[in-house]
Amino acid sequence: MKYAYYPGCSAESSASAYDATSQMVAAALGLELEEIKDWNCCGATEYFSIDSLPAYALVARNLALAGRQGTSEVIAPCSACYVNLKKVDERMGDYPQLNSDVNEALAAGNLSYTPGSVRARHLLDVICNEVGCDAVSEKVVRPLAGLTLVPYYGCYIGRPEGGFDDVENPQTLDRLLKGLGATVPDYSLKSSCCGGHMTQIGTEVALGILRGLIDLAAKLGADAMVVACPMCQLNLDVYQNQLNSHFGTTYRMPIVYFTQMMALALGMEAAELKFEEGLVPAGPMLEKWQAAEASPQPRKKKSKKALPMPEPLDGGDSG
Amino acid sequence: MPEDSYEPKIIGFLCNWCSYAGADGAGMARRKQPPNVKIIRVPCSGRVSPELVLRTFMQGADGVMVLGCHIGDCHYGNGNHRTAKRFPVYHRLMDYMGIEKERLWVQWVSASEGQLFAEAVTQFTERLRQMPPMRGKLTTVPSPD
Amino acid sequence: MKIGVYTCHCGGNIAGTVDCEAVTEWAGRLDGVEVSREYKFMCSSLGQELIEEDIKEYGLDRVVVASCSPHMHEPTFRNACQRAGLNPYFLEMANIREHASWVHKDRSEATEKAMALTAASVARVRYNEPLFARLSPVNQNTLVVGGGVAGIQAALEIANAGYHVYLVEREPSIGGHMAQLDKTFPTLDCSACILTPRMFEVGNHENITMLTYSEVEEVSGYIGNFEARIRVRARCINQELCTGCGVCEEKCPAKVVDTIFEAGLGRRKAVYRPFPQAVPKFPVIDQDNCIWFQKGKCRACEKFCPTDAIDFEQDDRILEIEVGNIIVATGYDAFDARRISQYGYARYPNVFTALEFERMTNAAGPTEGNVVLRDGETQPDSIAIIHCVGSRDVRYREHCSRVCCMYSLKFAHMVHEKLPNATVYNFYIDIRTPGKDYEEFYHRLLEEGTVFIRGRAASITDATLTPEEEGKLIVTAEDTLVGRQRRIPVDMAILSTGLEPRHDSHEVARIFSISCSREGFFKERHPKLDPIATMTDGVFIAGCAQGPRDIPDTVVQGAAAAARVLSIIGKGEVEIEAAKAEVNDLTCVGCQMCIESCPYSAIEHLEERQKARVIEALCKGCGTCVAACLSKSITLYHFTDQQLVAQMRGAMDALFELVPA
Amino acid sequence: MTLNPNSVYGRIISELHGGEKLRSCLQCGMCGGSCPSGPDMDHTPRKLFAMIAAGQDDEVLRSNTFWYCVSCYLCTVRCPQEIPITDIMYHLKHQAIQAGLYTTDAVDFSETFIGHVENYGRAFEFGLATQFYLAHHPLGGLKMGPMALAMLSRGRLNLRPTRIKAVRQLRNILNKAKEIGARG
Ligand SMILES: Cc1cc2nc3c(=O)[nH]c(=O)nc-3n(C[C@H](O)[C@H](O)[C@H](O)COP(=O)(O)OP(=O)(O)OC[C@H]3O[C@@H](n4cnc5c(N)ncnc54)[C@H](O)[C@@H]3O)c2cc1C
Ligand SMILES: Cc1cc2nc3c(=O)[nH]c(=O)nc-3n(C[C@H](O)[C@H](O)[C@H](O)COP(=O)(O)OP(=O)(O)OC[C@H]3O[C@@H](n4cnc5c(N)ncnc54)[C@H](O)[C@@H]3O)c2cc1C
Ligand code: SF4
Ligand code: SF4
Ligand code: SF4
Ligand code: SF4
Ligand code: SF4
Ligand code: SF4
Ligand code: SF4
Ligand code: SF4
Repeated sequence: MKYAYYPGCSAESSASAYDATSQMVAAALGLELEEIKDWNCCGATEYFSIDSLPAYALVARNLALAGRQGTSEVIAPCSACYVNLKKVDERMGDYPQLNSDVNEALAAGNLSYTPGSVRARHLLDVICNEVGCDAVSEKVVRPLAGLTLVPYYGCYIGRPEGGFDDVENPQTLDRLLKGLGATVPDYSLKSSCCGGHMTQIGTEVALGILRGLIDLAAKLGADAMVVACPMCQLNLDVYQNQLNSHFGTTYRMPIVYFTQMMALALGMEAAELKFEEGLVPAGPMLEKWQAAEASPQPRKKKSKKALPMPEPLDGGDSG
Repeated sequence: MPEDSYEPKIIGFLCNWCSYAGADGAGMARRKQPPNVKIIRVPCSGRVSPELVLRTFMQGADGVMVLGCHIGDCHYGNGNHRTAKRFPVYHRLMDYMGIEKERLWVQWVSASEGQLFAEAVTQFTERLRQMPPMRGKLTTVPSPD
Repeated sequence: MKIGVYTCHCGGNIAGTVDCEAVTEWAGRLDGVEVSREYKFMCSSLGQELIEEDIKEYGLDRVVVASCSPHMHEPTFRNACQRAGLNPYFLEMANIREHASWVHKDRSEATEKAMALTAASVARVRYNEPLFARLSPVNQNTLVVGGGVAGIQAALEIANAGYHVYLVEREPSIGGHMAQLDKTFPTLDCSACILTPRMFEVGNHENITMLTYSEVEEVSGYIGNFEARIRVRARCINQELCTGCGVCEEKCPAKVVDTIFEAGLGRRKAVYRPFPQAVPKFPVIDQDNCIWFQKGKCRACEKFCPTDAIDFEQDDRILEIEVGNIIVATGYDAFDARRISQYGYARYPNVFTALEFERMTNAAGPTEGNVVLRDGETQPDSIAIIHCVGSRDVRYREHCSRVCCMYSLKFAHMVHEKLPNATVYNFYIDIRTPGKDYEEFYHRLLEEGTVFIRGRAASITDATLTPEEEGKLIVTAEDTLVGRQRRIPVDMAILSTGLEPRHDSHEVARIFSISCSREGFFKERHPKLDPIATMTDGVFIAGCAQGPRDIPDTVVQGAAAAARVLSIIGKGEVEIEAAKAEVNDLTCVGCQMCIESCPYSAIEHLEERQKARVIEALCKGCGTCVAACLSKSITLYHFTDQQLVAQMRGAMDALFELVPA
Repeated sequence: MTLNPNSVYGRIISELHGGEKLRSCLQCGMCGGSCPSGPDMDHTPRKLFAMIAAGQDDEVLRSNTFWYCVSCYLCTVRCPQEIPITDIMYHLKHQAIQAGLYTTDAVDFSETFIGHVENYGRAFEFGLATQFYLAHHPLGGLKMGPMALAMLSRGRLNLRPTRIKAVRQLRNILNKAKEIGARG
């Protein structure tokens, strides 16, 4: 299937590793991505605070362009872009007045957009639900055995109006990473917020949030945290030093994109996956992986007295 | 008469068990609605023959509502299945008589859906306000006696 | 034709919005109207007498009451007519309250609508014909569906009055949720101690046929004369031989988690009785988990049974019974806590549901009454009880479940009693204690030192921030009385899950021809004045099947439903609606379209005469056949074409007069 | 209850899609308990809604609550009344700017950001960092220095903004949208 591709502004600078590996992985899985021609910034979270109608129009321009390219689905690897695209499309469908206002604005640029005609998809969604985690794991040539990877989804997957996974306890990235051969602990902060733009306007608040996230991952023995959003990567990675000096901690937690880890498992060369872009070096994690041999997990013994544990809802395999 | 002061005249045939009780529910919950729909109680939406609908239009009604229980919830088992099957007949007859099919509103409204009922009345009235009045379009039929 | 029209004020309910004087005056000018009066409360005895006197004095032959919904007072005014010697079907009601005064603000709009509705009824009533309700004898047996405390109460009331009851219960034992509970609020008496004697009485009552492990599959007929088909599932136990010794259960090697009675906290065998006091005492073999049925090996139970009562060959039985009345008391389901994933149920071992905790505190339960963590050993030092799980939330259940505040208080008390040093936090939005001695119970908990935090718990996680939090579950919430976020580390969390309709309530409703309200609980005939009856005569509802309630209220409803049934049995006969269909022999062409359309197969085809004929006893008066017959050969009495067309024309003519276009 | 249409409450209800749902706030505290910025807000979202209902408009608009909102939508997905809380936060920022009652420089951050978008069609992280930090946090900016250098050295900051081709078209659209927004 052919998809429109919306890289998002960070693809050009802070998250070029994500952009590059997204395209590599997509190609390996046979996903055809066609970048939206002359796309513009989605406004991140900033535009909606100042003026909402231009914010809607800004995003709608991208949807209109995608529609003009003849695609009915647009893939965004950035969660914030994904949420904005999805939200604008859905709100325009829900509120006729908004729809006509936005289209009036678009008309000033000779564009128009029919709500519902271009569906926003997160790259993770397409990989796990269209390609399928099983299909991905069949393609694995160098399993990530020996690595403990903590899946960190960030807050935007499934918000605001519910998306492709459970809002509070998503499973897609867990399944994907397990399929790649990694050990994946149940990371209970997986869908907590990374602090967003707080790092820039209220640094202390943000550092506190980030510390909690990295701390739990470290306790779970993570070799790296795996993210699906440039904002999460930026906050956790770039601010880790500052956080250490602020709290007197010594975290060295690599923050990597799930596409980087997929590319590794699919057999691509680590050197080509831009791991060096991370401020916290991923080297130790990569070395550990290369040295590791798949060893079976020790099973905890349950006491005889233990009470039965309820089954998770849809047969999910958390815990 | 200017368009905006025209108030459509609507007759609603409501099944006794679900929709009529739903309309009562709207009353108990004081769900405000336009006054245009006048309700006639029938035992089941299946009782509403195409003829009855046509005669109502002939009488000058601008719209007709036929409301019954949800499929599967019919007090009489499946009387409303027949109602559902009858839509095409209604519509064909209306078409034949030159009545726009937008003037017939068929919906399932249960006894607990007072709000749904009030919304249906509001929407249907609004829709008919956008259409010209019916009176005079058809000739009246002789009185029943 | 002399028609009397009576416009009711209903105090200010109608007169507040409708100009009743104008309606009365207008109605007085309608064709055929002899008297037109208004009155403050038509349903009062004075109001009814007004009609009766006018019928006698003016020789009225038709009556129109413009007041509330006929669902409310049609019987009242029909009776008034009858008392004055007028056939009750000469009455029409115009619903100017529910359909006019209550749904409009504008006085002139509401008044015009009231006039049109009244005119419609006046036009129709001219064509009303005298009808005579058929009297039908009442079968004295009653079917009670659901053996929870509601069904038990209803069954005993009726059986004790000397009439036969079939009590159908889906599970292997009666008792319902109450049998699972430990203590009951606010008096804290032991649930089993008060329920077991009742269950025993049911099991041994000469007037009760108890059908457990059974379900009603189909019901037909009408009040006084229902037929029900019941599937009695195979227990694989010969009840004639079984003594209930329990040896089979002891020897059975197949163990499974019991998600029904033990709420998932305990295990049971493949052959089992849900609990020791089960009624009946016979076990059942759960074929899905029995090794013999699944793998063709084992038969240990059979080998050890001292009386040879095991019978693997047993089949389901189908039982057809005839009853006069039905009481549906199928109870509730507890909300599935896994649906709210931020509370971590089924993710963190030490998050429990309310029913799990009931089983845990129960001395007969899996932990023998010890309050312990999921490891089965460690006693918690701190416990959070989270109110409103699944309730008061438009994304799950909008309603308040009514009992969970009280049982949450009860849980807090149980912990104080069993673990005096433990700290208990209750996270609540509002504490709802509307019941006799309930607020007093709340006070008692305040004195016992329960910590109450006003704020809906936001989440439960294992993500800790400080050394003190290490290894604990962290409940986060806004303490709304302080206006700040709090993180409370606890060892155990209990989710006070709400009460929701049975997952199959819609299917059950269909079987009994009743309906569900928006939430899915069964819908009563009137929320205040008839909460026991349904729109289907002869079918009653009781207990949590109608909505969340506690045991005292459930018992009251069970008894009330029984009283309604007994009054019908006592009368011996019921009036059957006179609205029936009839085929006109002269015009029927024998095309059989009607036969196909009738939902009750109430029309037969007379081969020799090539005519259709309605079987009166089967016809329920839905009128579907009328609409199906192209030669207009079927008349449905009380809803004839003539009557409906006249009503429609009455409304239209009035409209053109009132609001000319 | 009829609301003063010019009050904070009235404006949320009339101007914001779904804003009328604020009327059904239960004051349950789910939002306040969930918010990642909650500990640092001067009022929790719930408290703010109570203040809005009580008509304490000035205090509401001076609050830092919505400036500390990181738009994570957690409150929105958890609110038992489906109140669009995050959107309300956006709207409060909007109202505070209009009333000139804001206390943080987050506004400038947003405005700098938007300025870039309007000029180039793309966000410009390096420009944002320099313009914003130099103007508001000369010291904070210094602390950022090594970080920015580290990012630069890894090719993660562009020194020049990318400009889309159809900047004029974009501006026409945005200007039109502003015009429509202003006519209400
Ligand atoms: C955790 C908890 C604690 C509580 N504590 C208290 C307390 O302390 N005090 C108090 O007053 N109340 C308490 N309650 C409330 C109490 O449980 C109910 O009021 C009471 O059990 C309702 O009884 P019922 O007969 O209506 O329904 P149920 O107990 O649910 O019984 C219904 C019965 O019908 C059967 N059934 C269901 N469907 C069918 C079918 N289709 N065919 C045949 N049979 C069927 C079921 O198997 C069940 O046996 C508590 C509730 C909970 C959840
Ligand atoms: C302000 C208010 C508003 C309410 N609103 C609602 C509402 O909206 N919805 C709702 O469901 N409930 C409402 N209620 C509750 C409702 O009033 C009661 O539930 C209901 O009236 C109780 O009826 P009852 O027959 O038990 O008692 P009562 O209505 O008190 O009737 C008792 C009767 O017994 C008579 N009586 C007393 N002693 C003797 C004696 N020794 N000998 C002979 N006769 C005697 C009295 O004169 C009286 O007629 C409201 C209550 C109040 C106070
Ligand atoms: S007859 Fe109906 S409308 Fe009139 S007073 Fe009685 S309840 Fe009210
Ligand atoms: S089946 Fe046999 S062993 Fe089991 S309880 Fe009955 S008599 Fe005892
Ligand atoms: S045959 Fe089945 S029920 Fe009997 S003992 Fe074996 S497993 Fe248990
Ligand atoms: S009874 Fe209490 S805990 Fe239960 S839903 Fe109502 S308020 Fe919540
Ligand atoms: S449909 Fe009418 S004409 Fe045909 S058999 Fe039935 S009654 Fe007779
Ligand atoms: S009215 Fe007609 S269709 Fe309905 S039950 Fe009677 S015979 Fe059957
Ligand atoms: S979560 Fe929703 S209902 Fe609860 S306090 Fe916040 S806004 Fe109000
Ligand atoms: S969206 Fe804003 S207010 Fe809501 S929880 Fe996130 S940060 Fe807090």
